[in-house]
This record gives sequence, C-alpha cells and structure tokens, in this order.
Amino acid sequence: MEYYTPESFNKASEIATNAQGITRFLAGGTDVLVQLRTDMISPDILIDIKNIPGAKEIECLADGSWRIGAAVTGAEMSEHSELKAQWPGLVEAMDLIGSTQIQGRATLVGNLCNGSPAADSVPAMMAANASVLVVGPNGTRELSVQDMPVSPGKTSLSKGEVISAVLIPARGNNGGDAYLRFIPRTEMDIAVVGCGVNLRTDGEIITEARLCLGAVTPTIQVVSEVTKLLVGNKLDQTILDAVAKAASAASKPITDKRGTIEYRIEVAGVLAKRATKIAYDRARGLK
Amino acid sequence: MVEVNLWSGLRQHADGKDKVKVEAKNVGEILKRLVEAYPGLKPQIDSGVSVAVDGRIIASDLTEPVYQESEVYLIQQLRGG
Amino acid sequence: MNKIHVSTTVNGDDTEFLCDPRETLLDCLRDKLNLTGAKEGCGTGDCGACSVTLDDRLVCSCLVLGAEAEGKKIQTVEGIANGDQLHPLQKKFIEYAALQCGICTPGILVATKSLLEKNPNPTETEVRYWLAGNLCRCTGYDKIIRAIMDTAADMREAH
Amino acid sequence: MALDEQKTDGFKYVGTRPNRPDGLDKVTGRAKFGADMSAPGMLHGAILRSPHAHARIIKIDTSAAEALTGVKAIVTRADFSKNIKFAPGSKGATWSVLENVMANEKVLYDGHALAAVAATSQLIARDAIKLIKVEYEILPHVTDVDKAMAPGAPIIREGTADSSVPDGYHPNVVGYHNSGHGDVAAGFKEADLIIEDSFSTEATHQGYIEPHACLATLGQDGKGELWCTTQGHWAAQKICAALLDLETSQLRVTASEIGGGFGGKTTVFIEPVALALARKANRPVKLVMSRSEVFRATGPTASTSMDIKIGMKKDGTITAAQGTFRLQGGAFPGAPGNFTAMCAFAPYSLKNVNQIGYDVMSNRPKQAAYRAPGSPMAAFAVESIIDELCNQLDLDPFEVRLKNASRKGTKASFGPRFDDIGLVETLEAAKAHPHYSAPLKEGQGRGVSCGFWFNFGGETSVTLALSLDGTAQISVGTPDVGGSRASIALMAAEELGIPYEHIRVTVADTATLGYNEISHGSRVTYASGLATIKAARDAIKKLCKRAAIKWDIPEDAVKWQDGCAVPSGPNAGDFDPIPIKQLTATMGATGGPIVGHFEANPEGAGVSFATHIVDAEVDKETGKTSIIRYTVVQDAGKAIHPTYVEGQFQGGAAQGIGWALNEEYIYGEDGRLQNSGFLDYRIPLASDLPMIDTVIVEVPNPGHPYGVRGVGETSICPPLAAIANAVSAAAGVRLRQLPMSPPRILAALKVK
Repeated sequence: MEYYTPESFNKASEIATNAQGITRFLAGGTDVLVQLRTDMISPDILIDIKNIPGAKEIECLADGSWRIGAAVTGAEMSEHSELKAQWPGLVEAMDLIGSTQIQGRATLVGNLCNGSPAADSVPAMMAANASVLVVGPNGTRELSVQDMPVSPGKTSLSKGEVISAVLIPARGNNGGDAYLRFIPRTEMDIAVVGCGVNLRTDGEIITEARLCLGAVTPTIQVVSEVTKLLVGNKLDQTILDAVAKAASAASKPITDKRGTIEYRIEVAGVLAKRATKIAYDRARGLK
Repeated sequence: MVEVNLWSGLRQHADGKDKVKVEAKNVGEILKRLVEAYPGLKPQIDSGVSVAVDGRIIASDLTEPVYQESEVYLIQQLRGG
Repeated sequence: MNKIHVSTTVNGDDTEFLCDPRETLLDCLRDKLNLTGAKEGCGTGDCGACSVTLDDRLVCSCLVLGAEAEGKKIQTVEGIANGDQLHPLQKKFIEYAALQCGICTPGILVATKSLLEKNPNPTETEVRYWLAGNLCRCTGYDKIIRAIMDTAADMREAH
Repeated sequence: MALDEQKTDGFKYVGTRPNRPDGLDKVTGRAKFGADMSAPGMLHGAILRSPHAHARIIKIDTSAAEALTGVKAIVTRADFSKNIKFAPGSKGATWSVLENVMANEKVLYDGHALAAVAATSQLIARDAIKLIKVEYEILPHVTDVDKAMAPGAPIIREGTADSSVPDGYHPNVVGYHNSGHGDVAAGFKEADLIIEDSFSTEATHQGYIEPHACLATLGQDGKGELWCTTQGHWAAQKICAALLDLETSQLRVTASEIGGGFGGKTTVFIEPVALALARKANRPVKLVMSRSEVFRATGPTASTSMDIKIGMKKDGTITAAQGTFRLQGGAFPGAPGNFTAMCAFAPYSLKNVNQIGYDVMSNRPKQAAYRAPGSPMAAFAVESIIDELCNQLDLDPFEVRLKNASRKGTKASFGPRFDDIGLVETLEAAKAHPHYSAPLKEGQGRGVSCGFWFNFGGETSVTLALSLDGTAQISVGTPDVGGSRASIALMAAEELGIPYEHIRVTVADTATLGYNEISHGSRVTYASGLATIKAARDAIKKLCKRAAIKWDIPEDAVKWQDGCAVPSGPNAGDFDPIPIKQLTATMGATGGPIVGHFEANPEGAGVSFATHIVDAEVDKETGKTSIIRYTVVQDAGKAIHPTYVEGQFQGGAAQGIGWALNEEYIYGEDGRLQNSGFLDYRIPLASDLPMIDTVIVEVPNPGHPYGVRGVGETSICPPLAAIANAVSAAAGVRLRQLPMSPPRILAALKVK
C-alpha cells in the first residue's frame, strides 16, 4: 500500500485519477482502517486529505450557510456552539456515530462516502438539503447529498473525484431539525432505523418539511409523502399518526442481524413521529 | 457396606437399580467395587464422576473416607467457568 | 518494502520509528516503541482498550495509521503519572477496585483523563456516555464510575 | 480432609479492603498481558480458518505462501501428535482439543483452524495466510440444536456418543443425563396449577476484552517455554505437551496477566499452534487472535432448548417439577447438559423432581465453560415458570420461594443432602432490601430470581517462603482473574499475624509448584486460600519449633499469636514473645530456610446461592428494555476482601444483563457467524447500566477454615430470569426466548 498526504484537493484528485488498483481517501479512517484490519478491502493507494488547508475548517459564509471541511470530525462539530445551535439535528446525528474516540476521528464526508444505508449523518444532511463540493479531474462541482447514494456501498462519485467540503444551507428563521435512530443499546451500534427531519414553520403552520429515513431502504431517501402531509398544516396527533404511517409505508427494509422487516417498518413510523415532534418544537423555539 | 445412590442415567448399566451396596472404606474403593459389580458403569466412572458423601461433593480425591451410615451419591464430575 | 519514517512526540519524548503504511499507531506503539500499555481488544474501534490522545484528542490508536502520527503529540497510559506521582485517577482506581482483570484499565484511564480535562464536573450520565466506547467485561462499570466521580470531586476541591 | 477448626469472627485482616498488590502495575500500563511479551528473534504467527460450516478438506496447497519473503514456517495437522486417538465422550477429550486446534480431514465450523504461518512480521504472516489455497468439498451443515437432534440431520461425527446415551438417538446426541427423585406424575396430580412451557437461549460469548495470545519457544531438544493468557497454565502445559509429543516437564508454562476469562480461557486454542510453529522455525513465535477469531473459534457457551413443567398448590407448595434441557455444544462433545439439569431445581426442596439433559453436537465452535456453565439457562426457564405460577395464583414471589427453599438437610434435586447453605438468608435479605419495596414508575416492572451453582476445589499447591526480614512470599498456581492476590495475602496476614503489605503473592509458573487445577469453578479464593492458610500454618509450626529450640521447651509448648511465638500456657515457662522477624533473621543458624507448603485437593468447596432483584422499563413502541435498578444478594460464606466480592457480584449481573437483552451468536443460512465483532455482538456499555447494588450474605461454608465460598459464578445465574420476570411485569408479555431483543419484545407485544 502506498500512502500519500497531498497538499491540495486538486493534487489528491490527480493522485486518485492516475492511481492503479484500489484507491481510498483517508479522513478519519474509522471505516477504512476497519476494512483494512478485517481484510475486507486492502487498498493499494491511500490518500490522506487531512493535511490539506481548509479540510479541517468549519466556516459560516456571508449568506449564513455553512462550509464544513471534509476532514472536520464529529467532535469538532459538537464543540462548535453556533453550528450546533443552528443545526442541532445534524450535529446530533454526527455525534451518534460510535464512541467518543470515534468522534475524535469520524467525518461527515467519510460517513457519506462509505455509502452505508444505515449511516447516521446522511438522513440528517439530506433532510437539511445539504450538498458537497466535489473536486475532480474536470474541475469542481456541487452535488446534492440526495444524489450521492447509488446503492449500498456505492456513491455517484467517479474515479478521481474527491469531496472537499459539505455545504449546509443557511438556517434562516423558524427552522428546526432533528435526528433519531433506533439501536438496541444506548450507544455504539449501527442504526436499525434512522430518521432525520428538517422543517420550517410560520406560527404553528409548517411551511417546509423534509423527512429522510435510514436503514430501511437500499439507499437513504427523502420521504416526499411526509412533506405533502406536513406542509400547510399544524402538527397534531392525527398528522403525526399519518407521518408515522407514511414513513412505515416508505420503508422497504431487509431482515438481517440487526432487525427484521416487520420491526424496521414499525419503528420507522415511531421514529418519524418522535423526530418530527422534536424538529417542530425546535422550529418554534420550544426545544 | 455402604449404600451408593446412582443417578437415573446410570441405572441402565446397573440392572436398573437406583441404589447399590458395596464394601468400601473410601471413595476410591466405592468406585472400584461398583465397576467390579457392574462393568457397564466403567466408561462413565472412567470418564469422571464426583461422589457426594453426606452432602460434601468429592470431586477428585479417592482417599476421602466413607462410613457405613454415610449418605453417598454419585454425581457428574464437576467443572466450572 | 517502502517503510515510512515518522517523527512524533510520545508522552513528551521526541520519538522516531519506521513503519509499513498499513501499520496502525497501536502496532507502532506496542511493537516498535515497546509501549504495551495500550491494548488491542478488537482492532476495529469498538472496545477502546487502545485509547490514546493524539494532539489532545481522544482516539482509538487501532484506527490511526502509524504514518498519521507524523508531527503529532501522543499521550498514552504510560504518560499519565507524573514521575513517581500517580495521577489521582490512578490512585482512586486502585482504592475503589475499579478494575478486576485490568485489560481495559489503560484505555479507561486515558479516556477519563481526557474527559476531566474537558469537563471537570461531569454528571454520572456524562461519564457513562463518554466511556460508552470503553468496554469492561469484569466490573459492570459500577466501581469505575464511582472512582471517577470521586476523583473528579477531589480534583475540583484541590483547585 | 477434615478441617481442624473454623474461624468465623475476630478477624484482623480478613474482611478489610486494602489496595490490591498488583494495582500499580495495572493502572500504569506496566502489567504484562498475553500479547505484551516479546523475545529476541521473534516471529509472528497467523492462522488460516475455514469459511465453511462443514466441509471435507481435499487439499491444502501452501506453496505460494512458502514462497513469500519473510515466511519461516507453515504448519498443518501433520505437525501435531499422531498418537492421540479418537474415543467417544470425554475419553476422547484430548483428541477433541487437537481436532479443534487444527482440523484434520474435515472442518467442522466457520472459523475452524486448518493451517498456520510464522513470518517476520504480522503483516507478512497475514498476507501469507491469504496465499494458502484450500480445496473443500462442502458438506451439509446444521447450527440449530433441535434440528441437530432430528432425524436426517447432518452427522458431525459418528460414534462420538458415550455410554450414557440410550439407544435410538441421532448420532449428534453425544451425552445424556437423567436424575431426580420421587414420583413426578403423582406430584403433578396434587397440583392446583401446572404450567408447562418451552424456552430457548442463544449462545453467548464470555467476551473477555483480551484476545487469546501467547509467545512460544520450542527447540529440537524438546524443551519449550510458553507464555500465555490462561486460567490454568498446568492444564495448558499438560495438553500442549500431549498435542506435540513432548514430555510435560520439559515445557515450562508461565501465565501472563489475564485480561478476563470467565471460563473461556480454561482450554487451549493457539498455544499448541505457536509451539508447533516455533519448533519448525526454531525461533520464538508470538500468536495473537483477532477479535473476529475469538468470536468465531473460541468457546461460546452452549445454546439451549428447554421444556419445563412445574406443579404448584394454591398455597405455593411446589408438588412436582420436570425439565428437559437440550444443549448445543458445537462440533465436539462436552456441553453441560448434565449440569444444566442438575442446577435447574436446586434452589427448591422438592418431593418429586426429574431432570433430563442432552449434549448435542452441531457445526458451531466447541463450547467452553462460561461462568456457572449451564446454570443460568436453566434458571431462566425454571424461574420464569415459578414467576408465572406466582402471578396466576396471586402469590408473593418471595413467600413462594421461601416456602419451597432448599435448606440444610434438604435432599437436593440432584441427589445428596445440602449442608449449611445460605439460600433462605439471601431471600430474606432481598425481601427486606429497600429495593423490593421501592415504588415503580409507569412502564416499569420488577423481577426476582434465585440462582444456584456448585463450586469446586481441585488440585491446589501453595508455597509460603519466609524472608530473613520476617516478610512472606507466597507462590500460588491459580492465575489472578480478579484480585485474588489481595484475598490470598489477607488470609496469609491473618494466619501469620504480619501486615498485609509484608506479603507478596506471585502466580508461579509450572516449574515452580506442583499441579494446580485451572482458575475455574469459583475455586481460587476457596482452594488457593485454604492452601495458603494451611501453608501458613505449616510455616508457623516450623517457626514455633525454632522458638522451642531457643527456649529449650517442647515444640507443642509454643503457640503463635499476633506474629510472635509465645509459650502456649503458664506451664510452658515464662518467656517474652519472639516476633517473626527475630526468628527469620536467624533461621540460617537454627535449621535453615522456613517454608510452608500445602498440596492437596480441598474437597469442601460447598455450593452457592444468590437472589437478585431487578427493575426494567420497556418502551412499548420500540420494544427496547432499559435496566433501571439492580440488586444482587449472594452468600459469600465469608468475604475475605469485600470489595472484590462485590466486584464479582456486579460483574456477573452485568454479564447476565447482556445475555438477557442483547448478546447472541447469529448464524446465517450459510452456517457462518454473522456478528464476529463487538459492533454486533453487543455486550453492555457503561451507558447501558445503572449502579449495581450488592448485599453480601455470610453463611460460613463448613469446608473452609474461614467459611469461604466461591463467589465468581453464581452471580450470573439469576439475572436472565430476573430480567425476564421484570420485562413480563413491565410489558405484560412473557419472553421465552433469549435474548429479549427489541424485535422479539415488540413482536410479542403485537400478538398480545
């Protein structure tokens, strides 16, 4: 295995473009090193992007939107009080991944590029309508997180492309987000079901809403049915029950070592209800 | 004579008896006499049994004494975790 | 084989080693620097027995490449005591019997020291969640948590 | 072995809580565990393991691996003893270990070892393993106990059953146990309510955080050194010597500090492989398992399928009890179907009882002992039914248990009469504990359960050598799995009358002491403790003799008191006490070194009971259970170091909580283990558990000079049932299958 520490994303992209054999980018390494240790993947080329200027920066841009460098860790996000105040759901989603030790290393971009349908931060990013900056052989492009996952373990990035940052829209007024996942223990597990919700209100009326489910479909997706149910309405028990039903209906899970089809469908509804309620309260400043 | 109680699984090898009387002064002699009387018990005894004498479970020491009035039970050889 | 030369600081000492790019920081600490205090319980970041700090950030050294240590500052369990003075956590762990077999102890001490530096007054729940990635199979955590809460209180008083 | 006299009070050191002697080493990273040792010129080993659950090995081609630079030796089964022959049942125990250590004609489970490499680095060894080509003929497999017993199930190995198995069973049934007394059918006729139900538990792993690790050296001269993490290095010595055709005494085994065992480190896996590699390469070889190897190839506990029937009168009297326990022990005989059966009804005084146990083979790793092997599963089934009987007859669970409890003189369900036991005392203490009367919140439920385990003595050998300055060094042969150096030093301090700090306890290697049975069966504080007391008394006898010479009085006119030799009475003469220091300072001139010994099989381990109380809360929308409060009450006989006794209670409860709620071996249709890591084999985390309260009950064990009972294992017996009973109370559904995972609880709530 060859190990590179390029000084720019362009250079990183160039190494990857010209690489022969299995290539992996290294940010936090919490997926790549596990794959290496368990002989799942033995990369020939490993490109460490942590030393690239800007890769570890969290920046609030002039329009109120956020730029989170590709090597920013979960711990750094949790310690950023302003980001956390604006996007609590997104920061909590990232914070739920693994232990304190994992938080010291793991990144949003790593979680996204790993391509797992059960990734915790991805439903939250997707609900927030986040996008990523992709540096490739043909220059830089912006790609919506929603368009990233292709199938379990696969993303829409092509050879030589590397993500330099995640872009989170400006929070704006009366917005709130939330992420909940179900795991059998209190920590450390992979999500059996995950649910991210982001919405905006005008008084008691919901004006914008996006709900995304994790671990219940081959790729993480927005449940558009829920947007239709919520927008233009106040949140009451009837609506919440309908949200739960829609989330369950959108779930097409599998039975595996972490849960059964029936269980995941049921719990998707439960989490959708609970997360929507939290996001709604947050949007209205009720916490 | 010492009366020895056999667990149900052993009885198939001792003409169906649940109690057998043997002449013995210690645990080792009990086992020896049992095998002499019922050769079918040999594999089980060879592979290890414990002997409870008046409620005290003797896991391995064949020199432990027994008396005529002792309550003697064969039980499975003990192990632990 | 193309070995990588790494210059780093371990427990305050300037240190150099050569490593294969596939070797983890844990491998390098244990096999090249003879610092066997950090343990490999899983190799996949699930047990925390290999906990160290890397530029003051708590990490699993099994999930860091040796090559990534270049120019960094590493602290291991071997560096917790100050000369012949045990760290208050070390003293309290012995006093409370907060260990039975002791294999998880180095990782838990490193992790807890890092917590108390960040948050000198943690709640029991905060301690339990901070240590969720440090598995202990012997103690049921009870005496560990009590030792930590008591150490934190002592250290606050001492300040 | 008769006991001279029992001391149960007036202790000076016993019952105090000093710091453990090895504490400093363990908080500074200095303690050397299995993987922490290295040797000059050392190679690193790696093992090739089967990806198949059951397959015939057609061909192993190692040529590409041999050609890799840095590879120094490759071994297969051909490099091990050819003198060990297959035999049925436990007579074939050594063959079973060999076959498990390195497969011969067939691989029998996912993870079964079939070749190993030693190379100049761990990475090269692992790369080399991938270059070994194996041709397999895949065979049908079975990984479920009920299916493995059914007609037509794939046969793991014909002829393995021992003479206990009656005719007519599938060849996978390799052990059978049937015991009890009275007339069960008549007993059921007397009952007002009979409940009959079936239960199952999944295999769980001991989950020690330290993987198996060793460092081996072995020359062509047949002399070897082995450093390994083990609960019993004499057992490792014996078995490794047999597997490699060595003379036992030529192999010296040193036990490293052990990073948890819980029964799982009572046998060998990689140690003989490292020795074989070392012999072939003529260099030291270090072999360390990965976590995945630990799960795939080392012993989990047996999984079970159980049928229980209990009859009760309206007043709570149990009239009859019957149980059938089918244990899946993996690809070799040895699952504790017998102990499961024998423990099942032990807490109760029963007129009519019958229990049947089966040992069943399947394509899973060879089960190993796990803390009170068999008993927790039986308690889960039996205590769940007792709880259900109490519910349906509207009886208090403690009143019913007290009414039926085993006491001194009770004819045990497994045959003999109980001597002094503390079940009633644990029940009364639990009932009186504030936990039992504390209010519960909505959604919470409380469960109680009893548990029982046999303890064990075994071969024990201790040497206590006095130093010139009057301090003592004790060599014991039982690896310190949880603070036993402290309890042993306390007992020696008590006898010698010298401060605890003046004693150093060392876990000796196999060359230093006679054979010592493994640290298992909760035996260390009991047996090594007893041996230490006896060795100290032996040394004291010698000290008294030296004083007698000095005073020129008969030996028996001297006694030992508070660390000094004193005249035994007014008739012995009027002499000032001689402190130990003075006697040892001159020992070279008064007869030579003073050393106390004890070598025997202490046969009075006694049995042990516990009662647990637990509060659980169930989220009825997700089926998730949280443990809110937990109290362990257990009879320790006499707590030598109460803090470490509490630690054993808490650790057992925590492991039981994991077993009850989340831990399980999950096999796919392909017979492969799907969760061979701590990510998906979910042991309890710090954030999962509450504080675990403890109450130490002390009903002295008549078989120990201070009344000690082993405490290590019994604490894992009650939790499974106690939690099942609490979940039942909280959610209104009875879970009959472990683990009580959220999907299972939610499914049960749906059909309610």
